Amino acid sequence: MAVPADLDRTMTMSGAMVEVIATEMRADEEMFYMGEDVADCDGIFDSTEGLREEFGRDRIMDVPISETAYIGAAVSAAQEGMRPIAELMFVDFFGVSMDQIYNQMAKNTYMSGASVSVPMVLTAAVGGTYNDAAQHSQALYGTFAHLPGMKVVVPSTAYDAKGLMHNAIRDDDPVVYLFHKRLMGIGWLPAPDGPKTGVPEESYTIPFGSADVKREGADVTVVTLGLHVHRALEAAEDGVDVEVIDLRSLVPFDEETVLESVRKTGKLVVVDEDYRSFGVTGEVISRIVENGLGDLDSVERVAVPDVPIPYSRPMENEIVPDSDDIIDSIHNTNS
Amino acid sequence: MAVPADLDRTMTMSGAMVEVIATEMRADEEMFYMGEDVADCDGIFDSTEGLREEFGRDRIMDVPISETAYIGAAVSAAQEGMRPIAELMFVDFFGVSMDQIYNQMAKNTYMSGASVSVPMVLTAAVGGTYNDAAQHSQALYGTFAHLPGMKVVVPSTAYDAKGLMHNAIRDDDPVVYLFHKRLMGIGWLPAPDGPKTGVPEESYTIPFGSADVKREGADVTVVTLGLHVHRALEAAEDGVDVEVIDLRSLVPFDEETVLESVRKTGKLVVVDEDYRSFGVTGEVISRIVENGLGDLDSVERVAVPDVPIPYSRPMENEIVPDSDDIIDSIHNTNS
Amino acid sequence: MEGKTPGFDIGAGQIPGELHLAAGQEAAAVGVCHHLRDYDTVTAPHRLHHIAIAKGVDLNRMTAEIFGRETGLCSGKGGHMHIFDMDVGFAASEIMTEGCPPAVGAALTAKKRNEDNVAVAYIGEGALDQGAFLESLNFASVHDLPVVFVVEDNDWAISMPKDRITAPRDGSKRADGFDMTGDRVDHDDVVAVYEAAGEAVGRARDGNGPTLLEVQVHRRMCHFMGDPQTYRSKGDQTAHRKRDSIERLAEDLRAFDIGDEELEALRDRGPRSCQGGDRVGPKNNRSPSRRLLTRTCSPTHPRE
Amino acid sequence: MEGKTPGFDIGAGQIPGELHLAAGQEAAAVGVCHHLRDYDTVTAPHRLHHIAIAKGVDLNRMTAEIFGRETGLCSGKGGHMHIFDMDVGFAASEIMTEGCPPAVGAALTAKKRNEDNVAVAYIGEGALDQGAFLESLNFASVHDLPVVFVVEDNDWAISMPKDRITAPRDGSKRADGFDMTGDRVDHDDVVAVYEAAGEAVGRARDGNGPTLLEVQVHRRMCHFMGDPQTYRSKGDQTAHRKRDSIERLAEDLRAFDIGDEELEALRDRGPRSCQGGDRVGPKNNRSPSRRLLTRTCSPTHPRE
Ligand SMILES: Cc1ncc(C[n+]2csc(CCOP(=O)(O)OP(=O)(O)O)c2C)c(N)n1
Ligand SMILES: Cc1ncc(C[n+]2csc(CCOP(=O)(O)OP(=O)(O)O)c2C)c(N)n1
Ligand SMILES: [Mg+2]
Ligand SMILES: [Mg+2]
Repeated sequence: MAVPADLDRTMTMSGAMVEVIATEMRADEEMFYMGEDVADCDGIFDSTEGLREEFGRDRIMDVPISETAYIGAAVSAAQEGMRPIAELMFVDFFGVSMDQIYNQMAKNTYMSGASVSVPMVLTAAVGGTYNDAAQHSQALYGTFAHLPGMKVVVPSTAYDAKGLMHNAIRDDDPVVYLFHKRLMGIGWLPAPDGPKTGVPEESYTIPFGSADVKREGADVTVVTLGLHVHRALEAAEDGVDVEVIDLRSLVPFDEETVLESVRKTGKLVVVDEDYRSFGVTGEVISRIVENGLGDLDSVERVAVPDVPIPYSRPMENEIVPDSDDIIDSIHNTNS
Repeated sequence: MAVPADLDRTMTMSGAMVEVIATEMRADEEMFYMGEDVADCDGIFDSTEGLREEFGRDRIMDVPISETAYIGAAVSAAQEGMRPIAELMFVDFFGVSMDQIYNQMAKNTYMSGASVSVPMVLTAAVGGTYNDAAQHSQALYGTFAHLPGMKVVVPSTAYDAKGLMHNAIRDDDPVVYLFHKRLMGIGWLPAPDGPKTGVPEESYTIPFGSADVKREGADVTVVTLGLHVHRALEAAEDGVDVEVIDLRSLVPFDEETVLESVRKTGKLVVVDEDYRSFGVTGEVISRIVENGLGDLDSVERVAVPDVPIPYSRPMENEIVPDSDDIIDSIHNTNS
Repeated sequence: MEGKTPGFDIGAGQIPGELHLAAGQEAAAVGVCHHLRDYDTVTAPHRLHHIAIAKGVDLNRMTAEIFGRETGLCSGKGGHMHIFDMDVGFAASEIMTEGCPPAVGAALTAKKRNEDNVAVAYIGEGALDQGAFLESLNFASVHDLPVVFVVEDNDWAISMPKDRITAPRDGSKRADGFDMTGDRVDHDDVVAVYEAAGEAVGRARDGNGPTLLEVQVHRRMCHFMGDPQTYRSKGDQTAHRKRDSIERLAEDLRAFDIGDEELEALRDRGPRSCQGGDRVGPKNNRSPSRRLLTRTCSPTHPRE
Repeated sequence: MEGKTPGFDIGAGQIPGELHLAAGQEAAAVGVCHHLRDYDTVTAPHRLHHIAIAKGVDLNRMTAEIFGRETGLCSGKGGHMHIFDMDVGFAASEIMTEGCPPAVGAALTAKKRNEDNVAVAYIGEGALDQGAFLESLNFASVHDLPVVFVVEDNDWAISMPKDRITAPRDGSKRADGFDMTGDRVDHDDVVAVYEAAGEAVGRARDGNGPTLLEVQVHRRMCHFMGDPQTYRSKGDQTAHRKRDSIERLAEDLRAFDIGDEELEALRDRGPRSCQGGDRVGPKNNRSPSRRLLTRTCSPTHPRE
């Protein structure tokens, strides 16, 4: 695990993200943040906590509930050389603004023959586990990773969140930064212990496309991201010597780290919180099969079955993979 | 191949689709068709040719260029018991209307505990090969197949188009029916010969989830759909004994037919016109790996690399897989 | 985080998720829905329960749904934000103005079938800027559909006051740009709403086209249960609480010499039948896999 | 398919894809863009070339782009529907009203930087009903941004006449619902457009907020090259061709005693420098793989 173990300044994931945004905004007057309820309310998920006090409402901008309008406005502000962050409150709302996201933000650089660049960050909250039902609980990792032109980043700890956010803001391409609500450390949605980590004061970047081995192990490779990094780490306490790889970014994708691990273990379990089919798990498996079919003895995928997320707690619990599901799959690869 | 060989009534794919819609509309007064330019213009892709004359503008309805409004209207008309078809002119426009498509059309039945159903068909044109560039040339198969609650159908011949369209209209769930512009037989966009097939006069359905072996072969399995069925068939003339499987629907997915073929050949080439990563090819490979890893000797995927579709002809030709690319991959599986 | 101590963990307890309570908005629900029949359609947004009650949704089954029970209106799959009761033409969904195009579709269906059904789409004033609503205004207007758009203006969109995000201040003015009748009830009064809604629903039912009706209401509570409302002054909270339309209706009635006893009796005639949390039906505790995965999307919907 | 014989295979030839020609719409381009400077932003929809020319886009490089050449404005990747020339602040895209939010963003940028840049978003009258446009009206209005929305009303959205899909008939009335100034130039006349646009652009530049300006133009040709226009009467086609604003401008000038020779001289002063199809630069015929896949999205955009 890449975090220096001796750090005694621990932070929540949201705290780490906000620290980065503040640091970068102090350094660059052309940065601003747009979103719903990001000013006086500090962001529904504490994503802008305290920023309005320091930067004022012009730079921490509440916007109309018009995702198409303000995300599109961010695209061209970025093209004009500013550095906007636009927050889509829940990733589940992508459907009202996807045209600006994928046809403009993601494509303009390519379509223009690289005569424009779009240095913006689109943040969005993802994930379930608190019974917010079908329209507020999705991960949708695959939906964004499938469409070219956006980098797609998913932090799982405060340490990673900081390094990835610095990198996202400094990147000259559009970056979709998906943070899991359950990991943020919000008052009304308690986080598990895992994401709260030591975080250095100074700035540092974590390059995209560098997966992180969160736990080394010899027997089975578990590839995952976001909340499920922590569930996989929990599952890894079950006896089998599991290696847990946190992808950290889906685009670009770090094939090498996964391949290397599978060469060692021969067994691959892919876990995520997105829908099972045509998504992340299929892609991870195929990358390995294309390049290391011979190394692969067995494969399991653990994801949300292809149904919308149900509301009731036992139903949602059944649908979203937990550490028991991961343990079962680990055992399956051994049988 | 499932087409009776002796049929002497041949039709274009659009002709077959229109015939079905007319037949079903005659039988059910509650059916209507909404889309842009579907009345006086007969559909940009001849998708409603002649229908306005027979059914009038109330049932073959031109609509405002408000995809969100009219697709959402179709959803509730369907819930009220009508049987609407809504046409999204180009699938590339999904981004302006995706919320109604995936959060309402696709989810309402599940979210309501099956107290409503949404018996509608959403049609859309897909695909490139005529230099319509980044915003009008995509297949986006994976984008729709990934999100649960919609059936996703892709015909490759007039015969299949007819049977799948009957099935789509009669289905009590929302069906996304993606037709490839290049296969329709439009005056201003000549089709290859393949899609123009014999079509029986009488009605028949082709059930979803039944892939079709378009060519039997013993050496390599090529799994594909839409336009690329024809390119794969062309590639199959190259010497190797290739089996060509046309998926015909992505949701539901016919795992069995593909598995069976791979058990025989041991070699799998997956070909489609969607972006490479996190899409169709990854899913097909993973399904086989999950259930038939032992049978698999080698795997290739042939898809559009992860960049937007460029305009210029040589560039687009380079990006969209052609039969040479498929031939290369077939040979790779043998080396 | 000082001062930002939320009430509780919204992922725990008997009613998890973002529960949006509607206390203070009753006038908009009752004043409009009183004109509606079971076969009329209502679509509602995230803040929906007052509207559901006014439209006649089955209270026991709605309560069961709020508690995530099998006996709920949506078998526990939908939850409190996605209440469907097709027996009374009610559907709710939580993405802003997502219900507007479906309301338009219900009105279109009525027109196609030559029936006199009316559709009502409720939204909050914060949603006045969302594309789906705006497109729906045009669609309804150009087809002259029997639909009424009701905007509940409670001054707040979570933490954002209306004038920070929307122009003009009077949301009913949106209608002017779409060749539609617009009206606003500027005070939170059920009788005033009833009268304005009577015009609008009547217009629709008689085939004279759509209306956009904005109604002033009040948000007595936080945005969702658990929201600490740090962005909102105590004064504003008190003011909203004071403008309770139910209390004021009682006062109005007293002015007509209706005494406390009679008022109590009237209250008792309201829907009281809904059962408490523990009596709403079997918990969804048994392994739900089969039920979860079947009916993914396919109830049989017979075609005659 | 009788009578529906298209001109040609749009997937073949030197200029493939859906090419939308703008003959008959020149007044809207020139009349507005004459007020703009290089650093002002213009976003245009699918029917864009007249606007590009008026905004001062590099004609050689635009022509090269139309022919898909490496030397084109977008290296042949964008094509005739997606022309970008950032030197003169021009960008086009083909999804209806997709350019409106970016125009608003450019205006927002100007406001943030305290510069007097103006942004203009062009759309067709068929796009008056699209959410991105409507949301942009509100965003521009509530932030009082220096943006002008220009609606080119050529009576047709492909095959759909305006009154079949849009209410009201006068698109500039949309402004009324968003607390914005609206104006319409009811006849296809470059001087009239110039005057109305002068007001609108001036208003924006002086910090007095956005304007919605609708301008009557004519569609002399089919929707895209290859479209057989079966839906359109010959009479309508002739009428549109007759209302050529360039010819009428010439007549107006003649009325001011400007003779044919002078007119010819004026014409010659227009941009004539663009080269023909075969002289616009190297074809994109060499195996383009590397160039295709590099710069997928990442030109270096140095941060100072
Ligand atoms: C498209 C979309 N954007 C954002 C949200 C998040 N959201 C939920 S409620 C809300 C505020 C709504 O305000 P208003 O419409 O005034 O209704 P109120 O809560 O005041 O009843 C927001 C922004 C959403 N559900 N959908
Ligand atoms: C969201 C979206 N829907 C549909 C289309 C297809 N389309 C391209 S041009 C056009 C008609 C546009 O009419 P108008 O806005 O009046 O412009 P004109 O072609 O007359 O210049 C349509 C429907 C599109 N590009 N984007
Ligand atoms: Mg409100
Ligand atoms: Mg037009």
